[in-house]
Amino acid sequence: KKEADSTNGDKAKDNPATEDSHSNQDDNKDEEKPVKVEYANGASDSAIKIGTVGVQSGPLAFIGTPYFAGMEAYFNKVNEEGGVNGRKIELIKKDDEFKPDKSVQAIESLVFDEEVFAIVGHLGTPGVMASVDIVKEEGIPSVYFGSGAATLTEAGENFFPVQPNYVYEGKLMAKYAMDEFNASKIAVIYRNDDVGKDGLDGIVDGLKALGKSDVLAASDQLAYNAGDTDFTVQVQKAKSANPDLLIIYGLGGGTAGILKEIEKVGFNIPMLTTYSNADASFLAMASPGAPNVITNLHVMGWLDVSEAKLKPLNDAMAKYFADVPVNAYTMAGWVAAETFVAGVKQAGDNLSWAGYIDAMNHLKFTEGLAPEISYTTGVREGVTQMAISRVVQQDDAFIFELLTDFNAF
Amino acid sequence: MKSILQVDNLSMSFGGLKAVDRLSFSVETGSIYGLIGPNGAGKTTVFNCISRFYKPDNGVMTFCPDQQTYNLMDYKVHEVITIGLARTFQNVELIKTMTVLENLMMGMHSQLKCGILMQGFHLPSVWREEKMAKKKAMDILDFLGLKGIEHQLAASQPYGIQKLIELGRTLIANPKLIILDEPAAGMNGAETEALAKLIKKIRDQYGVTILLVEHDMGLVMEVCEKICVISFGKKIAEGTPEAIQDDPAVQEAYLGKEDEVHA
Amino acid sequence: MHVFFQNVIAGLETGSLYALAALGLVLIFRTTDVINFAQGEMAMFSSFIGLKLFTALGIPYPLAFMGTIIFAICFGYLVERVFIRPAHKANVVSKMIVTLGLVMIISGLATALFGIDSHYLRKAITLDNFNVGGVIIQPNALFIILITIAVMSFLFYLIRKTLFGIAIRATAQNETTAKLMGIPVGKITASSWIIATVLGAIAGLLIAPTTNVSTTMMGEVHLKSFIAAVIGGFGTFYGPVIGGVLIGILDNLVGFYISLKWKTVIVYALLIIALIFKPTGLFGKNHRKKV
Amino acid sequence: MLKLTDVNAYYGYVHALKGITLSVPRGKIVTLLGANGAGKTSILKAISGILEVRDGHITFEEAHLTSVRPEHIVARGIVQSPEGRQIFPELSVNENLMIGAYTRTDKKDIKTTLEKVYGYFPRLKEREKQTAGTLSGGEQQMLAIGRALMAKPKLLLLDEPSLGLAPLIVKDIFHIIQEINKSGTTILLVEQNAYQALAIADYGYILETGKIVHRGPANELRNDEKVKQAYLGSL
Amino acid sequence: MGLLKKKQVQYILIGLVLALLPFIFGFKRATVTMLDTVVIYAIAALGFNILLGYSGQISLGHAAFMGIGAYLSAFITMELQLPFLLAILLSGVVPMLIGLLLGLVALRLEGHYLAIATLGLGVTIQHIFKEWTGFTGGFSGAKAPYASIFGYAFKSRESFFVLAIAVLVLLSIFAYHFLTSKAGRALVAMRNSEHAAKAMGVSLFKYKLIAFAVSAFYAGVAGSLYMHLIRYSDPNTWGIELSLNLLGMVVIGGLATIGGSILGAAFIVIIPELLKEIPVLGEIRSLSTILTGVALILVIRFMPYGLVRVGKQIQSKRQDRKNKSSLKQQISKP
Ligand SMILES: Nc1ncnc2c1ncn2[C@@H]1O[C@H](COP(=O)(O)OP(=O)(O)OP(=O)(O)O)[C@@H](O)[C@H]1O
Ligand SMILES: Nc1ncnc2c1ncn2[C@@H]1O[C@H](COP(=O)(O)OP(=O)(O)OP(=O)(O)O)[C@@H](O)[C@H]1O
Ligand SMILES: [Mg+2]
Ligand SMILES: [Mg+2]
Repeated sequence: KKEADSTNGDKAKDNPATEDSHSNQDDNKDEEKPVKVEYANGASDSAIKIGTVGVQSGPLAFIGTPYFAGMEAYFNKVNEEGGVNGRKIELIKKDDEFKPDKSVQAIESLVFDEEVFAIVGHLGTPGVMASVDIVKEEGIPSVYFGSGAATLTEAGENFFPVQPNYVYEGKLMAKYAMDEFNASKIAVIYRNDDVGKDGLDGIVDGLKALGKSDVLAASDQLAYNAGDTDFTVQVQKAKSANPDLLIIYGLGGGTAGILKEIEKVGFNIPMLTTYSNADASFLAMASPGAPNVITNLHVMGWLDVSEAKLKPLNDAMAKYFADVPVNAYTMAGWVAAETFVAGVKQAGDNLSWAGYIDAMNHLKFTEGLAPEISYTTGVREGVTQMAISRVVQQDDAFIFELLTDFNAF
Repeated sequence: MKSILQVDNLSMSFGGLKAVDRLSFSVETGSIYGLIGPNGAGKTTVFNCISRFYKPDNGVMTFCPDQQTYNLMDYKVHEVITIGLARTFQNVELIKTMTVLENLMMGMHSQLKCGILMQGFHLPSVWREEKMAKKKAMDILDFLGLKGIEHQLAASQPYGIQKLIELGRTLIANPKLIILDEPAAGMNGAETEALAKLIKKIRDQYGVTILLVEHDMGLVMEVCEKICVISFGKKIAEGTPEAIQDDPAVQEAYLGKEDEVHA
Repeated sequence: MHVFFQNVIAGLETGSLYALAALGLVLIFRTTDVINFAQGEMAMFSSFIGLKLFTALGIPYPLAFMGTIIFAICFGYLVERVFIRPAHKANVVSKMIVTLGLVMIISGLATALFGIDSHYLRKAITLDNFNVGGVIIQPNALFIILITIAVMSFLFYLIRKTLFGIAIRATAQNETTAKLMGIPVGKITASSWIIATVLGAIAGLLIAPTTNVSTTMMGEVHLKSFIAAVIGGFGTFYGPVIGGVLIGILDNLVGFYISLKWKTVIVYALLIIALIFKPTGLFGKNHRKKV
Repeated sequence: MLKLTDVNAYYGYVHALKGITLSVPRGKIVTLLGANGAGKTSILKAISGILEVRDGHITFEEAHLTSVRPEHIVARGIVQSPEGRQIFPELSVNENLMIGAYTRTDKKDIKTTLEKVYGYFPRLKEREKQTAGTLSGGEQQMLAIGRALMAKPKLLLLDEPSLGLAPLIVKDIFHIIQEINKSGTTILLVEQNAYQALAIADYGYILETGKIVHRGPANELRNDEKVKQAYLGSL
Repeated sequence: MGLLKKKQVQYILIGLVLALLPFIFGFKRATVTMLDTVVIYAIAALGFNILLGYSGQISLGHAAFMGIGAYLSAFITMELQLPFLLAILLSGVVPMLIGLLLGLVALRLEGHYLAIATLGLGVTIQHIFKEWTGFTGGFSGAKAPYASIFGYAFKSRESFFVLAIAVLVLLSIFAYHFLTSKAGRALVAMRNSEHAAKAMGVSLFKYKLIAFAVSAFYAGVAGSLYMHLIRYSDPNTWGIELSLNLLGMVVIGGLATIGGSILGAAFIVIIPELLKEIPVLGEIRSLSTILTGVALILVIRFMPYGLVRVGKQIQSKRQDRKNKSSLKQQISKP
């Protein structure tokens, strides 16, 4: 299967991109020269131009900013070390304000005007969903989505989701609830949006698959709305359900608010929350308001956040983006970059789209923050292994302590 | 003569204040009828009841143009004009951002029959109607001696002219009865004289009945055939200008006793 | 039963926060007829200042609180001078657009200066909670409710009983005539922007322990404060307070007894229906222009 | 006391005041007469600083008024009762009057003036708490005059004070004007009720389309046949 | 020559020229997509201007109507497999009916009460978009095919631009006629003085409903076009931000003008993008947001009557100066 390295003109015909006239205009000329590497858009001997799209302004900038910074930090580091096979990575960033129409424009601009080699780390479900068709039609590789939308696993061969989707995480939560917490009754407080609803669906599915549907009653699935400031009702209801595990499927601010309310009413049971909250800045924000109950909190994790593993990230961030926090979003951006680069390394000089996709189909990347990222033809699950960490107090600070191994459902 | 407007036992109060108190009067068809009284006597309130801006506490108001009889209470404010009753306001209410011509055309509103979609698609019937309305408005402007300012903004006209425009806006609506609230306010002596002539001319030429409230006794005495004087919402006198002028109650409440009204 | 009371007490606290935010809004509305869309952003900015004073400079909380208020005074003055006054000839809707522009400027500035992280800020009162028959009451919540009542009474007095207050109302009704009467319209407007900004800062600092300090901290609160102001009626100062408390409590009761998912819809629907019956708010008087 | 020299003012394209020169001597009543749209109101607006004076200048007690802000002009002692009443409709009668005294500080003194105004217009006293917007037209006119009196100005500008008032009150109004004048207030009076205005005024100006066409002592104007015919009417 | 004086002819000509621009200049695809959205927002803004600029009624929940149009269009073309033309028509009509309801609310509420109540209503409808997954797909969003008429699919951005411009021209002509006849006068009268309007026979009931209905129709049509351009809709698109943007468009462009709505839409959509494109600015965090805000404020400050009236504004300034200088001459002569 190593022929992939020596793609010739014929092989490039298989490249979905060939349909697109401008990407391979000089087909014939290349055929005359014998073993010349066929580059796709954006790739050359010295550089690879790629693009990314995400929210950089408006109320959701708090996601996109560290995310882009994480990605850029990795590329900066790689470039500083000489690039990948001598090729520097050029990242073109586009702000879509988390709006589907702007995201479509951004993708069009990257694909048709900038003619990038790949889209890396497209952030935000609405934008990703709106532009999926364009990306699919063009056949350009798209690596990593800052989106937990489950449908992306079936989007097509040129898509490489990495981050576990929320449904999958929910399923794993259900499994852990049984295996680790021996739960006989669960209550779930979830954020009433794409994130939380997918997560809840996953939990319900997972419990069903395990034959444990009865541990989570419908009345114990408690929604909160993004932006809510008062969690009395959810916590009161959760408390009166008398569960032995509380799953909080929410993002930072809301989760912190819920923890404060739990602290207030002294509701002392184990809690499990999503990987979105598995970062130090979440703890810094949430722990002062709930110093007692926060040690009951467990988080899912798909990344190895041990100090040793995080060191390159922390160093690079300190070097390039000292004022941007290192949180789950930064790590996500970093992993997006890692994954893309791993694919480039695997592809070697065969930087046609088909070549890259083929290389990704043989990827088994284990050196990064995520325990293992791999794809095979037709399989686009992304990361499927997650572990649980628990919050513990160390001197005055709170940190995560890994509790289990990385497991799949 | 038959009366075009019959007001019976009209009462209206605001909180504890009786602004109109069991007032009855009737206006004969084709006449010019004056309603006068001290400030705060309730004149404008009566007008507001007749034109349905206020809902009176009590009373019957019958409007009988031509052969029909309408109970005014059955009509909403915007419907009153369709049965032939138009009014002006004490504090001129012109449409400030419209030109003089457009303001007049507003008076034609209820006579233009084309529907919304017809207007949007600008069917021939629409532009015929618009043309007709424009012509009519120009005729009225001509009649009022206002030709030449039709494309200026109504708001930039001096107060007196604004009053005339408002008058024109009622005329264009083919009314049977016009009610005028202080038409001469803000006009000087010469202008008031001209207005008096105009009011009579309107009555004669357009065949409308006119009911007016006015504090300028010169005008009232000149044009009104019959006058009703109210004070604190109650009628204190009714009669011809001469009779009213000599009525001691009226003098005490309204005109002032000692000398003539004007120098 | 104590669950009911717990919900009501919490609703009262959250509602008071909405009310506090609403009062600044109402003041500006009463002076200039403008809906200040930037009220929330301004409160957010002031809160960041409070946070920085308290955490970065290590100033004791009460002093940091005072410092924030002093900042808010300057801030309000600056905003009025630089953005609002130059537009004083524009119509009301245009002025509203100016405040929309302000939203962008302030939130952009806050992002540039303070970053996009959320930060914890302590409560004003950190005494232990008390437990009244199973209902947990936070001293801080009582403090918030008290402050709300105090601010409301202050504004009521200011607007109803002082010449300054009459001048504010006169300016709102007719600026040109107000000038003709010798009212320094510019100063009056500036003062009310200053007071409103201070109110925003107080609201922000008190909300911060609940929402954390971040560029988005006021989003939902701001929206609810609009609704609170309208439900209670712009005409009075107790109206918006009752409006805010009503929203806070209804939100919890509907969430608890009817549906968490649909509570927003239900509460808003209830409020809109209430408005249809009381078009100028529950406590508003209907001033119709006399013809 | 007040001097206008060659004042020009515009509304957009409309040249409303064309080189107006006039003076109001201290302690006198001066009246401005003229047809609709002649520019009387515009002169008052220019004096009060709400209509921009493009050319020429206005001085008050020897000091320049041009480009002084309206509220400072009031502080210098010039107050007007504007055309169309312009009361604050949502304030009560009492509050409207208090606004009139905005530039004054002496509480006791204000109270005396208030009593005086209520004395002139007992109807206002009766309606002290009523929302001004619901007053009748004439009542609003009384309020507008009363509000201006509350400022206790040095120079009082009255724009058609008798508008919409009943004959009985009109008579009162002219008495009140005279009385105020006697107590030391200079008055610039715009009126349509020309006979009565000239009867109490010391001096008169007659305007036509933005220009002053006649001027002179009031009693002379009163007897000038041309003036009579053109502006005063015979009613 | 007389023909050229007619507004409808002018609109059609301008529309033709605009529609050809992408073909003539060969804009980049992303740019044409942006222009497509400009036209779409212009349609919505035009409707909103009829409501706010002409009739003086405010709505801060108008994005919801666009949303209804979008979802409906998706539903009709995807689920029911009915043709695009029917979808776009129904996407106008259904919001129009809901607009009538809003008109009823507006009959009771005034000014800021109406503004905030509609804001609340917008939030409510948006919340329904989130929860009613059967119709909207909830957060997964709804999808729709390319617009197609009689078998021709508007796949390329340029062809869609022609389609959108055609709709805009059509609706502009309708708006122009509608606003310059009886109905338009009635709306303006209602805005200026409800009392006078009523006394002249204008039924506030009828005309408030009409104003809301027409503007909701325009919004719905715009929503439908959006759906077939982006081919994806999620509930967050139809929130307060868009409603406020519509408000910004008509005020910036010029209240109570047809051209203003279009200029305003262009301003609000394009300015932030341009600012982001300036390389230095794009790098400094949130500077483009700040500058967009500044731009908004500057327009209000220096063009208080909107972009569309700048010409007139300059003209009258010039006139002012002329007055002044001629006066000086006059004065200096004698
Ligand atoms: N909405 C209202 N609320 C309270 N009082 C009112 C209201 N409308 C009118 N009034 C009072 O009712 C009385 C009658 O008012 P109205 O306007 O009818 O008087 P008018 O006879 O027209 O007086 P004028 O000649 O001064 O215009 C006045 O004293 C006025 O203050
Ligand atoms: N706001 C305005 N915009 C444009 N033109 C105006 C405006 N106000 C007044 N004018 C014009 O300026 C001229 C003078 O008006 P002004 O109001 O001073 O007259 P006036 O003598 O007070 O008349 P009246 O007796 O009607 O009160 C008039 O021709 C009028 O049309
Ligand atoms: Mg009256
Ligand atoms: Mg005048």
